Amino acid sequence: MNWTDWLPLAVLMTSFLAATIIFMLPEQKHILRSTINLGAACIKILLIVFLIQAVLQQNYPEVRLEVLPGLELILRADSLAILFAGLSSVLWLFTTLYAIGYLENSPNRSRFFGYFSLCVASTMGISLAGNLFTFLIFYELLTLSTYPLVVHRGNAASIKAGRSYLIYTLTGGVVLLLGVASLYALGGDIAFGDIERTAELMAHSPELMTLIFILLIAGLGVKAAIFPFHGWLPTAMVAPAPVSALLHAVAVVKAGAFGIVRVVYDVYGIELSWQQGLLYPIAIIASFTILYGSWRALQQIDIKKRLAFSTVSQVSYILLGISLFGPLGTIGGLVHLLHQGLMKVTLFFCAGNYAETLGIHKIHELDGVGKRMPMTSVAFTIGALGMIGLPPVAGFISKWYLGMGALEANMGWVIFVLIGSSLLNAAYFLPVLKRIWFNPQQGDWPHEAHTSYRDAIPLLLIPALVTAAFSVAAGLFASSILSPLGWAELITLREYLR
Amino acid sequence: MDTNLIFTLCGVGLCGLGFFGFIYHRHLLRRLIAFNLIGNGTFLIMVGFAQRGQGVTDHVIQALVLTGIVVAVAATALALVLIRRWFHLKGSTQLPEDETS
Amino acid sequence: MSMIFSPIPWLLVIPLAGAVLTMLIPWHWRSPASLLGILTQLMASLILWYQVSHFGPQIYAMADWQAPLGIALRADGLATLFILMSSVIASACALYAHVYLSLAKRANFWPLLWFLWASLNGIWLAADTFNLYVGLELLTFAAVGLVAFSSDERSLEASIRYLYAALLGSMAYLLGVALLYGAQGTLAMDSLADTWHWGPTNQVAVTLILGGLLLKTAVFPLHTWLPPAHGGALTPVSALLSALVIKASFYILLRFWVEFGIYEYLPSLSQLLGALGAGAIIWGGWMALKQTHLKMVVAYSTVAQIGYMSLIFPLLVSDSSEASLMAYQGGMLMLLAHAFAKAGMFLAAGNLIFCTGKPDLQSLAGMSRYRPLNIFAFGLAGVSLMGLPPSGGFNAKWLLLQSSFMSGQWWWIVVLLIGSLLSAAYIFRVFAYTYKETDRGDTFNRPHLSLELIALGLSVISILWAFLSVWPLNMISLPGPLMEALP
Amino acid sequence: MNLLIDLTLLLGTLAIALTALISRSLFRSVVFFILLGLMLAIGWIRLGAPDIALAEAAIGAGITGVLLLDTLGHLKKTGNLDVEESSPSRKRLVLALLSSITLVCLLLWAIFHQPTPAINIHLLVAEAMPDSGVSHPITAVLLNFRSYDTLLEVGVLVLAVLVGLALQTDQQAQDSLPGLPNPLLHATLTLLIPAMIITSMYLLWAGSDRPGGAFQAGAMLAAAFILLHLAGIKLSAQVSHRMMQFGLLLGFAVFLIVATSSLLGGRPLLAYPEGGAGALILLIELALTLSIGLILLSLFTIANSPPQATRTGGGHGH
Repeated sequence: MNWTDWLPLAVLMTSFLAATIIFMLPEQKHILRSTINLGAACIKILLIVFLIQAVLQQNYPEVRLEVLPGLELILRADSLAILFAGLSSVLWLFTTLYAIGYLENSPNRSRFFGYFSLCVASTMGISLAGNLFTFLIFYELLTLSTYPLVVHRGNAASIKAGRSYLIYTLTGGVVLLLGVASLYALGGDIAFGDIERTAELMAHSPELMTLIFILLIAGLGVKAAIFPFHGWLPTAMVAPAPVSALLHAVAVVKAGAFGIVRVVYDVYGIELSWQQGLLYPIAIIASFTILYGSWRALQQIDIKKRLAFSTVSQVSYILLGISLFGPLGTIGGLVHLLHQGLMKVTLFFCAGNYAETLGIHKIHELDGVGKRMPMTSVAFTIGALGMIGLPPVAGFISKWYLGMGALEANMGWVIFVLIGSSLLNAAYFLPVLKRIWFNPQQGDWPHEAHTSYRDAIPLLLIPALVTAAFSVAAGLFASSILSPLGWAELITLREYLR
Repeated sequence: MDTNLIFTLCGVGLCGLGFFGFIYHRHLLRRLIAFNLIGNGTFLIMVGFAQRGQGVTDHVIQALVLTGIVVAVAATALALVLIRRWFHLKGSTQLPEDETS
Repeated sequence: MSMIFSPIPWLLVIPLAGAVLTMLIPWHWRSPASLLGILTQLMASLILWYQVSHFGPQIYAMADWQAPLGIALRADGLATLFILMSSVIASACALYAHVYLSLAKRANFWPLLWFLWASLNGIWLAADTFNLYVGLELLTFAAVGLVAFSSDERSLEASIRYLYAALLGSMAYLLGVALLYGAQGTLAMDSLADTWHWGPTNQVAVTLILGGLLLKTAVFPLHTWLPPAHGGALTPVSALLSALVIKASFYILLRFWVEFGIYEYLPSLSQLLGALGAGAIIWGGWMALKQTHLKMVVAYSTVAQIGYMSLIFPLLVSDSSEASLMAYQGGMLMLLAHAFAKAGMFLAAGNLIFCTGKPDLQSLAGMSRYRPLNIFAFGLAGVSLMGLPPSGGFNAKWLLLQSSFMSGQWWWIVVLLIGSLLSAAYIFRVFAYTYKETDRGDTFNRPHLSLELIALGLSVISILWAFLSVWPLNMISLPGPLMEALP
Repeated sequence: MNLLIDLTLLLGTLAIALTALISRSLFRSVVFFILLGLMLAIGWIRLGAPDIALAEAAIGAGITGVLLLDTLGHLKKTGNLDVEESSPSRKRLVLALLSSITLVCLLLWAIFHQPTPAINIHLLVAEAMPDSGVSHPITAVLLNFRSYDTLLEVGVLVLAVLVGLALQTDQQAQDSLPGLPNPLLHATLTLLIPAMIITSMYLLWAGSDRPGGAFQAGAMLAAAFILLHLAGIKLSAQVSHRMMQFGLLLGFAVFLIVATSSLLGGRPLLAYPEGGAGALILLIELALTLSIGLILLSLFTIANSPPQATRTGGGHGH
């Protein structure tokens, strides 16, 4: 075994061990806890860099463990895995920083950071999973470890939200389990990428394989918040801002979307899925969810709720990209997985900053906040413009490729969906930006925190600025191989040349 | 009709009666007596049925019945200890109805 | 191999001697003596494990008389796994009790525990139907004694209910054995299997044995005695009862079922047992959801989990031998994972109740903040019981699912999946209470750290089975009478 | 003639059992239950099982009867005897009838389809008898061939006492029945007790070659002890608590030591050394007799003594 083969396990263990240690630490050891947290995050990024190197050399490290006779737990770093793992690990670092600032002086931090790290461990497991069984394990672990974060505040609203979250995700998990178990029963342990095996099975029993496909997508669709399974996402917004930012903008919904990517590309294979007509329904559902999410976002007056519905809409862009047969669509979908993550995290960070610094939760309270908190507002503006799809922010690239992909796949109507959605995006973001920058302040701020800083405190501000900068950089340096676009092209190349 | 069969049937009768009583009664002492009836019936069946099959006196099964009788008396004594405590605490000779059944 | 080095007799002698000694010696010596006994017991189990996995299954002729005249003991892979399982869990519960109980209580606890342990080991190793009867009675008496131990009104009522149900169950079993003996002239399992005569007598005998054992295992709808007994006993006792005691009658049932080939002759009976299991899963889960007391939730969860294990019976019946093997492995893994998870969960629940001083769910508010370790232990055990990955419970559920697919009995899949949602519902319901924030601050009791760690340890093991399940599965698949009788 | 006796016994037994079951008076139920034991003892003789007949008379009818009667006395004293029982519901009656009829039908079906057993264990017993160390087959089975069962069975007895003791906090609890201050009884007892003890020893001794053995002897001894107890001569007052406990456990301990010593001698558990079987069995039986006598006595006295309402030293929690 090559030493790099241990890297996937090491990536997983960094956050898992961090979680274990943090659980054991007494509540008051704040500095030690933060050190461990940030240290683990940095080590993880370092390990990912090694993995990127390995993957670039077409070397895919993997570890296997037989958990049941004939069934293995596989951790494998391929290019798609790196895409998601890289995103999560970078965002973990900044979200941890943000969370340290956000939760200063609040109780239960040991529990919070413990489960937070456990979430990241599960996300890493999801990205590095080498077969559906492994994926399922970490997918469910993610549900388990996010529940305590959703109910973190312990008030009636959050416990209610936790319940609704569980009802959705556990039911989705059961459906996914049914799909995975059926596929295993039909064809044994199929590693990701072994699409020849699936093709054989499809030739043998097409109805069953189609049914399994529907089960898998439906099960994953719950976390990806596709209509009509999106109900949990807005209610889960009662959680603290870092949770909303990392988990609900990135980890959880992306886990669902990423799972669908895996199913389509590495289990069924894009060509097979296309031939069997499995992709078209996804395109329709995704399109509907895009429009529906945007429409609902327009009606929200709560900032986080509006962002949540925006997430519902944006995650379906990824699915839309996947369902467009052809390299360009694939690139569009994959690259949006990253871009949306960066931009949405920025937006949630900013929403958290407004809430923490000035007690702003509702959109009409934002009047004139641009002058009071210019830095945060700049970051927010970048995120919002990116969402609308304005160049040079990253969101533009996603939409461009999606549009091209639609043409390539002969699904011209998708262009109208994209345009309609962009208009809606503009309709729910531009008025907000107008309030921030151009409206005068209306009376006192709802709940002003007294700090020595004019803007949010640095621990809250810096992560927001950095992710905003990343969002712009991803657009500006899109031609680099290490940019999201470059990496998505690499994946697509390897996928379509297979 | 040989002796073994007759006493086997006697055992069946005792088991039937005991089982009836065990379900029918709620008084704990009555149920205990019913349990002992089942026990005695079982012992009769053990010996009678075995000896009917073997055709001779079967010492092994007789030894087992001896063991069974001793276990049964231990069970009765244990039950009585518990029942008496129950009388003492609750002044009742039966258990409350199951809330769920 | 000289007989003196066989650990089999020691697995019985040590606990029996422990029982005698702990009754005779002065109170303050009882705990140290018992702890020493626990150590030797663990060692004997390990030696047995080593011997069985290296030299294959062992037969031990008691008093040097071969079966069917004498009584044989058998240590195959399954028995060895159960020996190890009960050794670890009983040791953990014993250590817990050592800290948890006052000196006076402890003095009487030890001999009862040793008798319980002896009877469990006796049952795992038994290969004689009448010997199993005596073992079951010994087990019943010890368990009833332990339930009555807290000697308040509720536990007394529970112990009487338990005793009556168990006595009726044993008597039905004995009656069945009497018929078997009359029909075949032997009591030894092996010679019964060899000369099995599938006539009316044996059918009635099997029905009686089945009924008795189902009652003792508390399979729905014969479960009503279980929740008060398991929910009302002292905490370490509850853990022992739910984790080990009900498994004994289930184990005997399984041995009969497979070794005598009952599944082949009565396939509709298998489906009936499966239906009872399904009823248990649904009803137990539903009742657990409605309970207001923490330990009653856990006790009803046992009812539901017994249902999962019962699914092994219909699933064993299949045209595909692979499906049967998976059912067997899945059922046993379920049993193993449940034993650890339930012991951990009961101990954690006991700790929580000690913290709040009240047995109800409402008072758990704030626990997750102030006693996170216990909540964590409770949660890990819960993960395994819900059958969510990664846990032993999940792997077991996976095997059962695969077995259902393979044998085409899709209806059990529905049961399994609904069951997991129900169990998730009642376990997360408990969690929701613990996450509520209160303004009363940390006014809770603090259990001894060792109590928290023991609960956590057992729960962690139930999770670890997720990654180590190949080991017990290989163990139970070692050649032995049961394996050879599998289809 | 024999058939007539058997049939009479069958009908008599069932009639008595039915009366014991449905009699309105609990006292009558218990008396009929004891009577049933005596009937059965005759039945056992008819079945060629004098050992069981002895045990049934002494233990099944005797000890169980005394225990039940004593509980009745306790109930009467605490005014619980005449507590009106809520009469069982119709639903229960139907359920009970259906279940028991099903059981009887099943059993009858099983019994009338009895196959010929493939294994004749009595042949094996006969073959092994010379090596057993005793000449009475039942003793050989109980204490040699299947001695492991017997070991566990003694364990069950000890356990029953243990549970009783654990539930009883006050060691010097007051008895519910005062001693019977009857001079005539005392006089009778002075004759009866030695006779019973001698009978007990005879039963024990006889066990090696004819019906009798530790259990019957122990039951006889227990009967003597209980009579003494009822006469007001408390054994527990005569010997210390520790001695009593030692006596209770003696049989089990000796059995276990003999069993284990064979391990140390390189033989399987419970295997007697060559030629030593007879002596060791007698040793075990002697210890067992004493212990069984004391155990049965204790079961009687434990059930007899009312528990204390308040207990000391509970475990924490719950």
